[in-house]
Amino acid sequence: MSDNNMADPAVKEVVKGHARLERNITLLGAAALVTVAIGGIVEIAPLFWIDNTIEEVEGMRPYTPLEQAGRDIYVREGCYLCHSQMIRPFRDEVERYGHYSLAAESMYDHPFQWGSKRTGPDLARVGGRYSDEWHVQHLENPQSVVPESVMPQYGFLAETRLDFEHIADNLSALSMVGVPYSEEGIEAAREDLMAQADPDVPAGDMQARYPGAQARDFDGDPDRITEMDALVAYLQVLGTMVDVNSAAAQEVLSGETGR
Amino acid sequence: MGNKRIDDPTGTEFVGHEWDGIEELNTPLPRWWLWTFYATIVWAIGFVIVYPAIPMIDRATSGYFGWSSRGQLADELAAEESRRAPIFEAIASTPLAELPFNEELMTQAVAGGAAAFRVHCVQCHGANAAGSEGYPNLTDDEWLWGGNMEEIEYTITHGIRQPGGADTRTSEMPAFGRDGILSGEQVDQVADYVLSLTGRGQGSAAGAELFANNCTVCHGEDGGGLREFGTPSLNDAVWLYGDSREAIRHQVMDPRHGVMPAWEERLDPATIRMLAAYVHSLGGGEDFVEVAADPAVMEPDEQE
Amino acid sequence: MNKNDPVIHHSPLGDYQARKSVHPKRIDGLFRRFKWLIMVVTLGIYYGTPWIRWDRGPYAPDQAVLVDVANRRFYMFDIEIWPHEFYFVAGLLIMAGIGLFLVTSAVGRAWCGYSCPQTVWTDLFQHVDRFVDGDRNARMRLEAAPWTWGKVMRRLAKWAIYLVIAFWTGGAWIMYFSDAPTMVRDFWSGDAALAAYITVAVLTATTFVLGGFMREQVCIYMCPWPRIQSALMDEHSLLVTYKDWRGEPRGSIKKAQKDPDAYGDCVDCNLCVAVCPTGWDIRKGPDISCITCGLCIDACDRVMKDVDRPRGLIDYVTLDDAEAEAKGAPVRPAWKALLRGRTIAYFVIWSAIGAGLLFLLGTRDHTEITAAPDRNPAYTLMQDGSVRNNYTVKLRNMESRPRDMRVSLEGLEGGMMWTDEMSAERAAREFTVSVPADETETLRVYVIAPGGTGNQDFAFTVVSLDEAAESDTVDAQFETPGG
Amino acid sequence: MEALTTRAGTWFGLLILAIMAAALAHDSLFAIHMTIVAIATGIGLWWTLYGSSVDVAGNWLRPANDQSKYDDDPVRWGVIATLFWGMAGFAAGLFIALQLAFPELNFEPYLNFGRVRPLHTSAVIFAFGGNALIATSFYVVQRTCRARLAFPGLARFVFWGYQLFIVLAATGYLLGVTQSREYAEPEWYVDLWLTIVWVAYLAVFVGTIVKRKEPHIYVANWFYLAFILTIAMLHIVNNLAVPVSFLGSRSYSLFSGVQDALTQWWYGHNAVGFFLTAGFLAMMYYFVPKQAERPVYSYRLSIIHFWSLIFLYIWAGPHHLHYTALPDWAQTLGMVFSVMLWMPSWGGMINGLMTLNGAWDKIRTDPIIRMMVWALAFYGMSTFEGPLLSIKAVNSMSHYTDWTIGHVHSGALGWNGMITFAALYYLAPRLWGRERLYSLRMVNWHFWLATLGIVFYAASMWVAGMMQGYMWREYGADGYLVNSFAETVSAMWPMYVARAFGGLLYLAGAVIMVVNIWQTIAGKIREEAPLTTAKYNPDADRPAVAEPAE
Repeated sequence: MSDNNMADPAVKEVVKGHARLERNITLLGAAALVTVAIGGIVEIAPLFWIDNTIEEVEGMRPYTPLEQAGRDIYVREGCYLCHSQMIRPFRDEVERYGHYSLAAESMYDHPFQWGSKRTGPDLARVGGRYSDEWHVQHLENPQSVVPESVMPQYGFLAETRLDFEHIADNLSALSMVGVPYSEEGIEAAREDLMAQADPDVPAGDMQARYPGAQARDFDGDPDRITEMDALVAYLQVLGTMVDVNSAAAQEVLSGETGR
Repeated sequence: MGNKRIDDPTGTEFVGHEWDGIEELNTPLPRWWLWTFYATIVWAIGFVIVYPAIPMIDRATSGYFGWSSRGQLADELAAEESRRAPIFEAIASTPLAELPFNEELMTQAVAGGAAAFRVHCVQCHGANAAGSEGYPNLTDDEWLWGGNMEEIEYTITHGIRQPGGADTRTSEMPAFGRDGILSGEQVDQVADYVLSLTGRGQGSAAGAELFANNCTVCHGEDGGGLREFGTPSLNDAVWLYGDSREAIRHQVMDPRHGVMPAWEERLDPATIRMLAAYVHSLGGGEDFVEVAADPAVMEPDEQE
Repeated sequence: MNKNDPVIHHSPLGDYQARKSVHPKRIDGLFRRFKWLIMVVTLGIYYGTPWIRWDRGPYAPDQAVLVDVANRRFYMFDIEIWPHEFYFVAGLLIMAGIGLFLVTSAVGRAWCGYSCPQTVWTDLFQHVDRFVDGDRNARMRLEAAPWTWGKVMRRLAKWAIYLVIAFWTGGAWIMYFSDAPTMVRDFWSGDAALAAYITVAVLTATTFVLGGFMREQVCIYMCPWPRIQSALMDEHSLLVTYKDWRGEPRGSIKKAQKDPDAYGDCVDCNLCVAVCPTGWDIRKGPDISCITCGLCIDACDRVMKDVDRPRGLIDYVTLDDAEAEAKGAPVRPAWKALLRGRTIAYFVIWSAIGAGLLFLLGTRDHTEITAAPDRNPAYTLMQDGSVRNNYTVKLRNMESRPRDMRVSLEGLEGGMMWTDEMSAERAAREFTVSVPADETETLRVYVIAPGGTGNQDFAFTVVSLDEAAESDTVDAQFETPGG
Repeated sequence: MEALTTRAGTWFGLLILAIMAAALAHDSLFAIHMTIVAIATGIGLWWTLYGSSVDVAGNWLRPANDQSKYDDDPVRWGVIATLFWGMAGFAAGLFIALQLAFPELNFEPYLNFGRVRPLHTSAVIFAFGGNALIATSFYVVQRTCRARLAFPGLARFVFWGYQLFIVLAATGYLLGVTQSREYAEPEWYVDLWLTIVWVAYLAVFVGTIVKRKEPHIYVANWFYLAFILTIAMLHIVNNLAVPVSFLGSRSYSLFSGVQDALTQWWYGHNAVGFFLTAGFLAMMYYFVPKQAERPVYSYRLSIIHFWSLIFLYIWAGPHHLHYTALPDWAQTLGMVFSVMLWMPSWGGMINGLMTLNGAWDKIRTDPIIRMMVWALAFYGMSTFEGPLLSIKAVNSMSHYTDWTIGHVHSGALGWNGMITFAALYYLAPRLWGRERLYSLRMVNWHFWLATLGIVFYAASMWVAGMMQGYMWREYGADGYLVNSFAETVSAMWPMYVARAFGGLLYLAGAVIMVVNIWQTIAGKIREEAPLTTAKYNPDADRPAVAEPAE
């Protein structure tokens, strides 16, 4: 071991300052690790304790099983690579996409989908903006409705049955990371999913568990529940949970300092 | 420092280590480099003081000016709003019939109306007023209560079947089937007759008679609908509750009645007016036929 | 490891290397004159261009070169670029990149030596030094001298001149972004935009510091171009070379007179070092410090003339030629180095892109149409069963005068259209609209087709109703309930 | 014999486990992945039993004349892997660039843009860059410590384990296994595997330093060490997640929303800072002085810029989230630290470039030096552009646009690509005991094609970003937005075509490199007009104390 001749007083006398680090891998490694850890701790940790990080708003609820299944498809297909879900507080963005996004609106997003690039438009408030038919047609052949579009085609979603056999497992994993799904909600996940995607299935408690959830056949194919159903259901709920336009919310948000 | 060797080409002394033939020179730091580094640090300290930056216990430091990105946007939008205030005023004070002839005001009204529509109306009428079952499509040319700007403004202001609304538009179709006015068979006959009005199938004579006795009062003899009762035309392609036989039958049996809130309490007159202008501009708006023909109306435009 | 291994002493940290001042000596000669010429031309262009007027008619600014940020237009004489035509800028950037390859492959770091702003302004500031403090020796004496009142006054005077030049430089920049005469008036009356004052302040500061004090350090440490250019050169590129095979061993005239055979042509007068604006000794060989401005060539040629030896002991030579010459080959004129495959290939690529851009500029239409269908609702079913689609149609008039344009439907049997500006009763297959000068007119266009029409493609066509009769077509899709 | 039985038994056990996991999988994607693992363990088993009796690659993996002074087998494999994954990554990049210009090139579902883009980014960063880093770190640490690798078996595990990680990640993307964290897309079980591999990597690297016969640790090793340690920290924290099932492919991240976003970009930015900067600076600190045959410019600068770089870089993450729902204070910190990072970054550039003092003529004569110089120049430009883009006013326009893409690629193509190519050219003849590269002229060609490619790429993306930034916020005289989003998309088309062309040139240069190194390994020498390069003295390339080959 070449590190430990520091015991020799003759060496110790002359090896000072940075040279000590250069001669001792343990010291060098520890110093480097401490140095790189500081920034992350100072920046990330306060986000968990400072209250105004996440605004207090009404209306946020966990995604329904169908919406969550659609979200999983959104993640799987890498939609976040071209579409952001984060409207910045700029006049042009607010006028183009709607009210700027709040931190609260992604509080149940595991993982977040804010995105980093807009090859396509922002989707944070796309919910309710277009009809289900439009979404289906657009996903199947984007260029047929938006000729300039460079989006890939996603027709296979309409032909793929949604695999929701184990959807309760997904909800239970989400509840482990802090999404407030109730135990009944997890147990009834399959039924809730079917109730939302199929207008002929009685809604049961689904709408009580998920206030404002819309139940209908999203993909225009009432015979089966497809991945298209799930994805469109997810798109249609984006940005619709919080009433961001209430005047009080506006004033509070813009008057907040030290956030 | 016994082993001070000098690198020939640069004239700088070596540090003295050697690894696999690599040595290091003991060149001092370039001054400009160090000073620029210091300058960025000084700047950073200043910036951290001026802007929110340091996380504390229950909030971060606010910065010297209390700046926030959301506050900045609010200021910007407020400035835009005050820029538009005179336009709002002008819209509110311009007689509705003259509005379409003032191109600039009209443009602003439509744009402002579109913004207000997105906030207050899309929940029922859908984005861009496309409507859905039970919620009228505002882009087509069927108007239950009239489609010129004045009628639209009235509808928005007072609503439809607004409970307790004095001036609200009201009409109610009897529940012919549920209340036993017509038997199930008769309801079928009426439905078949209504279908025949749009060329789908043949209605029976009995159906025609039932229709004449029960329906023409409100829907007109040809089923074309009457504006004063807000009744839909039954002989066209547009159906609020669906055009299938089953849907029509259901409506005769046990009609559904949509409710639209009166907005006079919640929106200022200029906004209502802008909404009317926007809805009117969606493609199905009707002209003030009689008013537009009046040359007197043209005057204000010419005077400008 | 044993304790006999060398243990190294370290100098304390935090030491920095102060800049060694460079006091270039005045010199005259071919390359110095060329430098003067380039300086006059480039500074003239920079300061003068915004003041050139250019008549574009009543609807457009009359400044020849103008970057109109607020309206997002870029004017350059007869050319006007819109934001959606920004790809011209990409073309120019690529041309600049390849142009750099071209120049470097032919004449090495000529950009650094003559036309780089850092070089031009440094040169200008060095002339100020000379004007205030005298030539090299006087300046070196002054620098070493203690801080007397006289020295303080001299320094203040010099820095004041720096500051004036720097301010002028910053001031000229903002003239490119707004009508120059108006800007000057607004600037002094305090009415100009805050951004203008900040820009001037920043540019004044950077010019003052970079040109007055940092000088060659920018080239040696900070700027990436010297490395890029060095890497772009090869053994056929011209660079300033001290012909050591001819000059070495160097010796003073006196020594050479005593023993003529023992010494080369270099008389070791150090004039080449004294005139160098970056303080490099070219006799040590090529270095990143050498910006190839050729002043040492001027200096050496003069000395050679004085001592009656042939010129060109320091000269522009390619590495290959240097090798050949060292082996005894005759001197090859420098211009011959320009004609070689790589240089010509770059020139061809560069001109091809340039020609392509010019062609695009020359043939581009000043009339454009785009049409975006309403996505929701995709169609509207009308009472009579006919179907209406709505489009947002934009007509772009890129001429500086208002023009009438006729929009018509191509295809879509039985289709009619109208706009917000006219009532549905007047629906037809075409309409005419006047588009203001230099603007995009946005129209809501309603297209209606009889019941039974299926989904189909059609097109909007626009024709300008003037002698040019420019036209443009955009494809659109008609959506119906039946699909 | 007993050892062989144990090893074969271990492989067999793993094979059975993988087959069971595939059979019991919670979802089909997990089953496919476990099948791949099963195939990998099957190959391992086969190799254990029969590997000694077959000669798979002949001279390729170990030259006949290798005298094994250092343990270079994993380095040789790493060079080949770097070339292979580089080609895959560049080709994928060209493919997705073309998809943006010609959307017909999307083939649903497996070859849609959304699935191939992570393949491209991971292939170039982790497969190409990662293999280059592992290979060069093994090479450099042995030589600058004058000691053979510690734990040679573990070093081999690191190499093959890393390849398995790459295969699982890459197939996962195409199949749709992703956790959507940019540059950390692999799912939980792949992350766990990488953690194991990475700890082994740290053990081999630190173990070799402990064995060193030099009193001081060379600066390149500081950077390698910081890179390995920090990536471990970032990787573990950013990938904290709860799997839906221990036999399933999906997991949900531990954090959500704003905390998740900052954790991800704390990771994402420092993947740039420590993978693509610190690690590659380590390469620079060895290969530049070796190739230039000059001492490192300034020891003091290396100390200051090392510590300031690693301290400041970590803070810069929030500049990816300017003006988002991330609190303003964090954005401010992200911005000021990014700006302070400017000089520490340039410290590396200065130390690299100034090392050429006294050897500047080599730029013209040695194409490998030329590549290194370009790499450093691009490093300098990117690390100037970076702080610039982190300034909120600039970022408000550049964010979400292709300017960012252009910025990333001027760093990736210019800095990471060029310095890696230079290192590969340096290594190939030395590792296979060849007199010199097959062709230095071809290095020149590679250099020019890559350079032109970068010019096209950077120029077009910069302009594309400007256009997007301006067009999105263009207001008409009436006070309303002028452009619909679709119009801004159609305006991008010429830029996307020019970018794809630039990518094609860059790929073409890389093809030339593959041919060149291939021929070098094969032991061929091209007849050509000579160019100079640094000489190799195999006798000096040995540990301080002779060790037997292990």
